[in-house]
Amino acid sequence: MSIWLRVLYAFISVSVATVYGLMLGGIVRKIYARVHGRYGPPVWQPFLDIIQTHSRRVAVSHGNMFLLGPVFRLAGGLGTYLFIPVIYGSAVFGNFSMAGDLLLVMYFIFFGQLGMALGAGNGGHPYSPLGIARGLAQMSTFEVPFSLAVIAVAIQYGSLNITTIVAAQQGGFMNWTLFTNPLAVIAAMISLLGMNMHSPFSIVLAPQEIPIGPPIEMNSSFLGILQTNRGLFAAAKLVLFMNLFFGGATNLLEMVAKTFMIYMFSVFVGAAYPRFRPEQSFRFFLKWPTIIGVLSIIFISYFGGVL
Amino acid sequence: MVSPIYILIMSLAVGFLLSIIDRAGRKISLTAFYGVLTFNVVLMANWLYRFVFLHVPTLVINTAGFKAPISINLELGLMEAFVLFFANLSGLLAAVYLFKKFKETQVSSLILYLLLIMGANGLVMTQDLFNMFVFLEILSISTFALTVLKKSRETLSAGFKYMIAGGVASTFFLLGVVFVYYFTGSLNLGNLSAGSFTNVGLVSVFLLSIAVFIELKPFPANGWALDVYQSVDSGIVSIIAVVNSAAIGFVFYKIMPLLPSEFLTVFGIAGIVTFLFSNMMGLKQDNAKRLLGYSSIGQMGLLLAALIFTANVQPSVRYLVIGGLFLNHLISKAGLFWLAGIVKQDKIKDWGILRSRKPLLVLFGLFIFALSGLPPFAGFWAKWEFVKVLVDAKMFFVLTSVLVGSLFELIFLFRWFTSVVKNTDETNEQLASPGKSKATPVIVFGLMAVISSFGIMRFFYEFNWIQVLPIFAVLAISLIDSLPSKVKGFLSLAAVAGYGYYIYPLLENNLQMFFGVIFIIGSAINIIATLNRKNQSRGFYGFLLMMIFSFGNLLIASTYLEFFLAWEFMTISSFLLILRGQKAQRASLLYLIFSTAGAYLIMVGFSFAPALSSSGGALINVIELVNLPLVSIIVLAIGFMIKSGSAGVHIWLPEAHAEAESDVSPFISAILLKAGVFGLLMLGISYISFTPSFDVFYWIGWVGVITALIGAFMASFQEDAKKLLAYSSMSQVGYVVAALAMITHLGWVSALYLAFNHMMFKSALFIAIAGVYYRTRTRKMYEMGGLIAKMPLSYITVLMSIIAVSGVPPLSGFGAKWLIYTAFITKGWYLQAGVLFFASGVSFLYLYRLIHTIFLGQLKYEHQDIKEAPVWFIIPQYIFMAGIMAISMFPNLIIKPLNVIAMKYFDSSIQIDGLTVISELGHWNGNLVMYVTMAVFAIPFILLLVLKGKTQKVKQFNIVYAAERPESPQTTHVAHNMYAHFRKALGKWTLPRVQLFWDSVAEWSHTLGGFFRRVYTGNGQTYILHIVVYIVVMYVVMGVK
Amino acid sequence: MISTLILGIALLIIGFYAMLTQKNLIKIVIGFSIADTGTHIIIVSLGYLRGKTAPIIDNAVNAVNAVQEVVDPIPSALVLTAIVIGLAVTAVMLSFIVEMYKKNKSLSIDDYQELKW
Amino acid sequence: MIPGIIIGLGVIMIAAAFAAIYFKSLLASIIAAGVISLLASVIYLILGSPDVAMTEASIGSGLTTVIFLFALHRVRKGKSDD
Repeated sequence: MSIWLRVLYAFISVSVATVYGLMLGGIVRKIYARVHGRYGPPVWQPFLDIIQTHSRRVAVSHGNMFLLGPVFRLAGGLGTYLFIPVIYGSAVFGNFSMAGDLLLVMYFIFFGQLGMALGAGNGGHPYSPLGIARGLAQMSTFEVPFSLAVIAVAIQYGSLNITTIVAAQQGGFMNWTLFTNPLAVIAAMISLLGMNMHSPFSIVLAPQEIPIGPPIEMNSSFLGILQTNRGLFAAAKLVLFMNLFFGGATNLLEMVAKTFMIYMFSVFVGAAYPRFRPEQSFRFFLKWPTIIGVLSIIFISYFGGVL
Repeated sequence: MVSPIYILIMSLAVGFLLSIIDRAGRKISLTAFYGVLTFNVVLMANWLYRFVFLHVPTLVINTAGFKAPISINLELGLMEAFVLFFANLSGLLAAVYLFKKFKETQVSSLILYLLLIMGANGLVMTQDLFNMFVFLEILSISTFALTVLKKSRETLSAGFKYMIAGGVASTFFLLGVVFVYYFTGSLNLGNLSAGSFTNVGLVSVFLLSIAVFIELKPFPANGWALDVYQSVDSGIVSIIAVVNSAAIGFVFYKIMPLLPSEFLTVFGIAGIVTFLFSNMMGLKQDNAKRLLGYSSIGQMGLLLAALIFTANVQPSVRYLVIGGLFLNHLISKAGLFWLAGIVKQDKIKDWGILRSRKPLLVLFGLFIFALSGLPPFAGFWAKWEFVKVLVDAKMFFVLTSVLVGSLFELIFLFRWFTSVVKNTDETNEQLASPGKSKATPVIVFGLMAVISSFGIMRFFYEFNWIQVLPIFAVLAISLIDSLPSKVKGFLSLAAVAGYGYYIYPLLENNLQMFFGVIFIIGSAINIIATLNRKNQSRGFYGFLLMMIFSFGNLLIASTYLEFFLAWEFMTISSFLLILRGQKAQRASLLYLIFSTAGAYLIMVGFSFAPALSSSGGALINVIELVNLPLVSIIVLAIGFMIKSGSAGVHIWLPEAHAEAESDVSPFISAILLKAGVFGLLMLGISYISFTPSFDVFYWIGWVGVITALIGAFMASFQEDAKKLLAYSSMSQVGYVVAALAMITHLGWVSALYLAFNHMMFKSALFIAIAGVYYRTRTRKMYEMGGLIAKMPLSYITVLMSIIAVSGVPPLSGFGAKWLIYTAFITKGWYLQAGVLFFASGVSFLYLYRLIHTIFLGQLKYEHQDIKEAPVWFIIPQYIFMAGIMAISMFPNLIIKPLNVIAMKYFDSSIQIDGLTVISELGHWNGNLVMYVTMAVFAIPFILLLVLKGKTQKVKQFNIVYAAERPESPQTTHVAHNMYAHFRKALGKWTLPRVQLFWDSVAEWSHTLGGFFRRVYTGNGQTYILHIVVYIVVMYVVMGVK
Repeated sequence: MISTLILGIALLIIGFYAMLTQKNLIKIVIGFSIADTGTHIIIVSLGYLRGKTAPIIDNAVNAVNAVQEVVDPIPSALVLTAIVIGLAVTAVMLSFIVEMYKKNKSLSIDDYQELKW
Repeated sequence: MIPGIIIGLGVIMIAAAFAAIYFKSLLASIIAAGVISLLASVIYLILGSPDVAMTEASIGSGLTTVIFLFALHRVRKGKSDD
């Protein structure tokens, strides 16, 4: 495959994912509103927001790193997405998965977070490092059950190659990791709640105490880029979960359906639960999901996954 | 040749004459006095020469023209000549030391002194038991009388206690002599042997030996001796500690053949107990001379034990052990007592005054080092051989006591040393000039310490010059120490280059080569940062070179001893480098204690190891063929893990890294820790071929993993930038240890990759922080902030480095993570991998903290005008950055060679397909990742530049802050206790338990020492009671009928 | 002779007992002197015993001394030396006591324990 | 006969020893100690060592006692200085 074709495919893939991810964001707002008994904004509100922020004439900057923060963030989202094969067997949505395996994706997730943290830090606002400190701490804890789940998956399929993992789950839903290794999936899904920073793990953004957390100083185009990334990055994570635990997708429709369901899971949990304090959420992740993750490894390595 | 009997005759004759010729003037009598002492030394030197080099047979002198049983006969052999030469030399030098006193006191002191020396000579040479008693009494009485050379209340009471104790002991000795005669009809040692005594007759040798033993001050029947050591004039006390002890010790050596082996074992154990307890009690001591007393008593106990337990080994080893211990004790103890007389400060904490006389300080250090048994001094070799003997004989109780006792001794000696070097809370008092007569003996013994150590290295071990090079480096640099520091810096750089050039052909194995790159090239780059030093930095480059050369010598060491020697040199030099830090007293002491404990373990481990095959070559190459026993592996592993800062034994690490000078820290963190890794790898190589039943490395793997996690946690909670980096090093090396513990191909590739990567980014980080510290003069991160605007170059280094640490693609750190997780999962160490993931997550916390609190956030007012770090700090940083970029872009640059290194020991588990590395589990194309990352970074960047329109740069406090203007950068900078919530969540898990554990160990040892020393009530009668009870107990223990 | 041997041992023990229990420095020295006398008696009586009994030695080693019928002269010689030495030690001890008394005006050993631990 | 004398002497000597210990007066103690030495010299004579006996009588009993008395005198003098 020529490199240009590959780049073109990547462009298509990214565009689809971004649009999809932003739509999901809109839908979430709508759902929250309805749960709260409001009418809510239209589902395309995120697009309007992005356009609005980009059209600001003056961008306020706090320094070079501040400027690079959103760039890092979006690059992180893009990179994460681009190293995941989105649709099994599809050349268009295969992305650059030949560059690395699951470990690469997992660590690329940090790329954007670290960059954003740096940019926000340069903003000089005390709320941003406060939010980042919470976010990083929370990340380090929800990564534990997630990584245990990943290890369990790697043991189960004998591979860290996402395409291989998806391939192994083909041929009926009973082959999905969800059913062959449910403990790992439970652990991973709980950590997804933390990853998506929905309630009860939304303290990082903490809309009440520290208005919007890390991005507080971000404005105009900077904010616009962050908003774009929010859609893309959400999509990337969902696709990753779909691939690892829900059999992947062989076409776009299946992908949309599955990722939507995964997303709705965290949305519903988020809508139903009040927020944890930081230390509560850290402790939570290190307790039950971690135990479940360890159990999943024990089961998969000693009993071959049969419960 | 002049017969040694003239020593006795001359001393006696001149002694009697002195009272007469003194009337003609003190000058004449002093001339005669020193003449005799010099005569003794020269005579013995001559005899010693004849015995050593001409192999003259043992000389037997019959008095009164009759042979042995009728007359008294004397014997002078190699051992006698050796002991007497040094005893007489000490006698002469102590007399020189006392010159001023001797000029003023009554002539009787001179006479007594001569009698004392004569008594010692007679004791060593005589073969007749009763004669021995007489000489013993002459020695004792003259010593008693000399103790009151300084007539103070303390001296008198100590002397009185000494006398009654000595009286009791000599009563028993006399009884013993008579009983020996009663049972055997002979008093001549030549006619007696252990077989001469039937069951009933044993009581005679018991009395004889116990009396001598009491004179040698066994614990706890030795309170009297301590009082003497504490109170009596330094010149005389040096004689008591050295000459008397040597002579009486030799008596014990001579009567040893009469004793049944059960007696000897009990005595040996009593000696060891004395060694252990004296040193333990020394921990609580704050009076300098009493401390030396504890040490003396301990040393004599050790010497006795060595005498007894080496009885069956080959003579050359025995000579080395006994001679080494003896010489070491003699030189350093006399030297220290003399220094005590010069310093004239009772309390250890007041000895800081020594700093005003640099040469004396150096000598003080020399003696402390020698006394602690550190190389190259005689005690080191003795200990090394002794440990081997004990291990071979399976005397593990003795072995443990020797090592624990030595450690205690080292602790109190170096607490003293570091407080002398570092203690700052005192006046600028100047130490008065000691005068020639007092300084000369100290200098002579200082030189002797050095010469004797080179003698041992030359004659007993025949070392290659390269093994001794670290010492020569110190000596060489000390010669040119007055040059400006930059010149020395460049010279050192050249020396390291030359050294590298020299050892390059010796690195036959790729693994050696790899560590050569880390040790030598890494060091060389780090030296650049030291070029920023402005002052003369006296002593710095010498020890730096010593350390670097020792690193290299570790690689090419071909025997256990060479390896251990290099290891110890490395420890010493790094200790001295750390000690240079402003507040490094505690840190360096902690470092030395842990390192020495580790070194002892390594020594024991090597003693357990089977002999190497004679094929030669570096240890790391021949160790493959060595079947290390399990205990050896365990002990060695712990020793190496102490150096690599593994959890549980890591507490030295943060302190040492933080308190060392800021351009020393990179060496310690980035390079020194790798020495431990190198050691572990060496073990691993042996382990591959001879896996023992118990999987040691499985547990080492766990320790590594836990280390990684604890290090990351601790790093997150630090306020001190260098401590943060230190804990980060601990964590990172934990990864390395865990990886190499897998003993798989991929494990080793990842371990080496991590080690290399760590060397680069940690050097860069420490140098960057050194630059920040240089400008801001603070290490507390919350006192900084917003430095990105002032120090952008340093910022970029830190940014790149933390990306490399964290493992975020595309930089080299990700390669490490990819390799290690793949290795773990392939190995089947799943839970370990889970813990590592956690550690890796936590590492983001401290990394962000590091960069944010220093470089981001709000700039402090006092830092408005600071500049970028000096160029000497920037250059090495960017060399390392270039390295990191290179292996990030082209991971094959390093993966391929590492793959080859590991393939020497394992089948390869990875394929390299072009630029993609393929493992059993997955794949990684670092090159492509880099390009994709660049692209995905460039696109939003360009997008942003296009979209953002006009940018307005705002001033410092122009932020969205609820309509308030923040008042000061301090209140707006989130830095202090940044992860309070995290700490709260983890609760008691973040308690420094290890620290608490070691604190309580220290407290317990001190409490125990404090408890046991209560036996020394100061009451003379209690001391007699101790002696009597001791004798009774020994009588029962030995089962004498 | 056994009875003198016992006497010597008794004096030795009494002497040590005095050294251990008496607080007065001079009495301690008296105790030492008594013990010393006891030692001397032991030595002489051992020599006396040896003179009357067969030597307990193997002939090969000590053929020279084998023929002895009278009291062994060697212990006597030893005692002579020991007596002189004992005197010297006693004298030094007493001179210490005199000096100590000058400094401290006390003859009790309990007043001389400032050096300890 | 000889054992009888020895036992008699021995009893006296041991009594003197205890006396030396328990006499309140130092002077009396010193004299008692001298008596022990004196009697010891008698025992040496009985045991066939006249040379030892002479030495003991002169040095052990005589000279030693003198030294003791001298020391006592010095100490007494010191005491009166107060």
